Amino acid sequence: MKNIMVISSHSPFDNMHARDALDMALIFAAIDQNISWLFQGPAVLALKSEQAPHEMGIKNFLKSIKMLEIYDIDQVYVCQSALDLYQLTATELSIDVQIVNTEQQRQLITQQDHIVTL
Amino acid sequence: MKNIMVISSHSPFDNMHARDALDMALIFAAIDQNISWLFQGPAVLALKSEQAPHEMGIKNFLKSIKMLEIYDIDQVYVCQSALDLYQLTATELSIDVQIVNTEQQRQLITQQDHIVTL
Amino acid sequence: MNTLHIFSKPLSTLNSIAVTSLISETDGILLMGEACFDQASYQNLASKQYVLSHCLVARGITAHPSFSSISDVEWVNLIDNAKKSITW
Amino acid sequence: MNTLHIFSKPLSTLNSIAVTSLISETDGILLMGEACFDQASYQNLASKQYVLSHCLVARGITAHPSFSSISDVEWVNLIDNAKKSITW
Amino acid sequence: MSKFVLSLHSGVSDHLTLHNLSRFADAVLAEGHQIPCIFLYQDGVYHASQNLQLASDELNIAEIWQSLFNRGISLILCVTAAEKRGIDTANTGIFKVAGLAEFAMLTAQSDKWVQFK
Amino acid sequence: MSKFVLSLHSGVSDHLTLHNLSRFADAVLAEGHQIPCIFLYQDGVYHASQNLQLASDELNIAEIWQSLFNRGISLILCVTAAEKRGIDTANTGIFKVAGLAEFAMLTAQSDKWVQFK
Repeated sequence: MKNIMVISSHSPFDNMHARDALDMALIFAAIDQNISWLFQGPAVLALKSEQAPHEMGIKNFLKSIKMLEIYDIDQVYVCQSALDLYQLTATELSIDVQIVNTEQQRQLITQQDHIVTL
Repeated sequence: MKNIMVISSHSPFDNMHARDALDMALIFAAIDQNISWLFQGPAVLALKSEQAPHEMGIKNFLKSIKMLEIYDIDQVYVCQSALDLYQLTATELSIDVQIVNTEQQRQLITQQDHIVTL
Repeated sequence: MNTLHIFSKPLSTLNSIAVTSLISETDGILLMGEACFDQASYQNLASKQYVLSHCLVARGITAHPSFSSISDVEWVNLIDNAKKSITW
Repeated sequence: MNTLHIFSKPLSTLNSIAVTSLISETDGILLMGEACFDQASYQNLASKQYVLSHCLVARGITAHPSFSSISDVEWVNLIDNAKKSITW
Repeated sequence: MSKFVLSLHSGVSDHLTLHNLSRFADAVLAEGHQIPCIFLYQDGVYHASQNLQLASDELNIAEIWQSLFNRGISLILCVTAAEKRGIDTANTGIFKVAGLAEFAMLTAQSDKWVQFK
Repeated sequence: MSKFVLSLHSGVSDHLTLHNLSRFADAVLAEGHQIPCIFLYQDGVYHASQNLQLASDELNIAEIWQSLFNRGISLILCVTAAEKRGIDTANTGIFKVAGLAEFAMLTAQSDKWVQFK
């Protein structure tokens, strides 16, 4: 089993970056790898609750993010300074996450075998 | 006749942005519009002389930039702070250009009828 | 209005210093798409500032005090009444 | 080396604050492609800094004093000897 | 009445930008203006591919273009950009393969040029 | 000997990235390592289009892929990404249409994963 981390850094509806990251996290979980997902920069906005992507013609993949735990993805990390920049607090997020500072993010990176940025 | 400006802001070999901008400038010159071309940010690096893009498998479109004057494109503007950032001086550029500060760039923009960023 | 500057990405994902230096005080800016999430970063760039209402609703957010929320028809009128627009 | 951070664009075109905060002192960085033009901006990010020789030659530039210029084979060895790489 | 040319620069996986373009075009026509053409340039040419396969809960891209076409808007794509990106230029459906010159001439005669990307 | 999987994320108009990938793959093989697969994901799937038309002074994209294929490297593309981008998945030449799971399993068994974009 490998430690694999997906790093998301694009805003949620910018092309299909967030959906590609979701698919990648799900597939590594499905084949029993130790997967974690780090939300950085504007990617943290994908976790904001009460969005209606279908209003802009976009499939509501945010629903799947809410079910990450069911798919055995429980290591979800969110960059503290990104939350600050976009004026979001933990209570406004759609799921329970671990909020991490940059030092904690560097430690998480150190532990990984593979890292993919999407 | 319209005043049309192409603004380039991608580095020279980043995808085909610089080539697309070149094609756009050439076509508006060919149909007798008052065309100007502003190089901003890393786009200024397309004007650096002595490059060998074929070494990275890329068609040498920089040769066409050297011939802009023949195609009646003589309003070529280059952002001063971008040259500074990439430590380039006028003598290192492949063609004669007008180096402009941000105030001059804002004035140029004001004069245009159409502006395209590529 | 001479120039309407149109943004559709968060400011931090652009070469922000270069772009913002090209906005004149009398220009306007319009946020659409993903830029709407980042009104705070864009708030002091121009005297007239707009955000597309449709794009706010889809993201469950509201207009920042320094932005006017406009409809799609007002979007068309805004561009029609400006000399030109720049899509960054 | 634990992590090799690979860059292929000028730093100003990335969300540079976010990315550079994730580089540990003992990590390495490798510049390739268009990032080679911008060695000055990348110069103080890590203790071990590399730039692809092939990419320099094609652009008619030389290695900045704080970067080691490496061949394609050394590139492979660099990645092979790091625990992993991150392509930003 | 003004003439608006629109150009689309991003690919077929960028649903958000197409949705914005489509709403803008609707509002332009609703206000009584004209759209001489919508031009596919750079990655925008991918919209002329005839092989899109999207699930029913995705943005209905084909329907959006058909609706714009039905209202008499000329949909043109840049042949050079298309050839470099592997689009089958013999099979582009309602999109007309054109040169950059055709677009440039329409643009020179238009009041506004709005890019979508 | 190490196993390197490579993934390509940028499209067919990004000649620079393909050239870098190709030189890296050459050097990996020259050093005696293995490449279980090169995976096309995101806009990388456009490389499987069979309709590229490039002038003779452009990067010879088809030749690069053929050369990698001839050395026994498995070239696979993500079917979901391809369908959403209008690739004709029935006609992908030397590229094999695959699911994300196939790539993930190869990656979990590899020492290194290097992204190109």
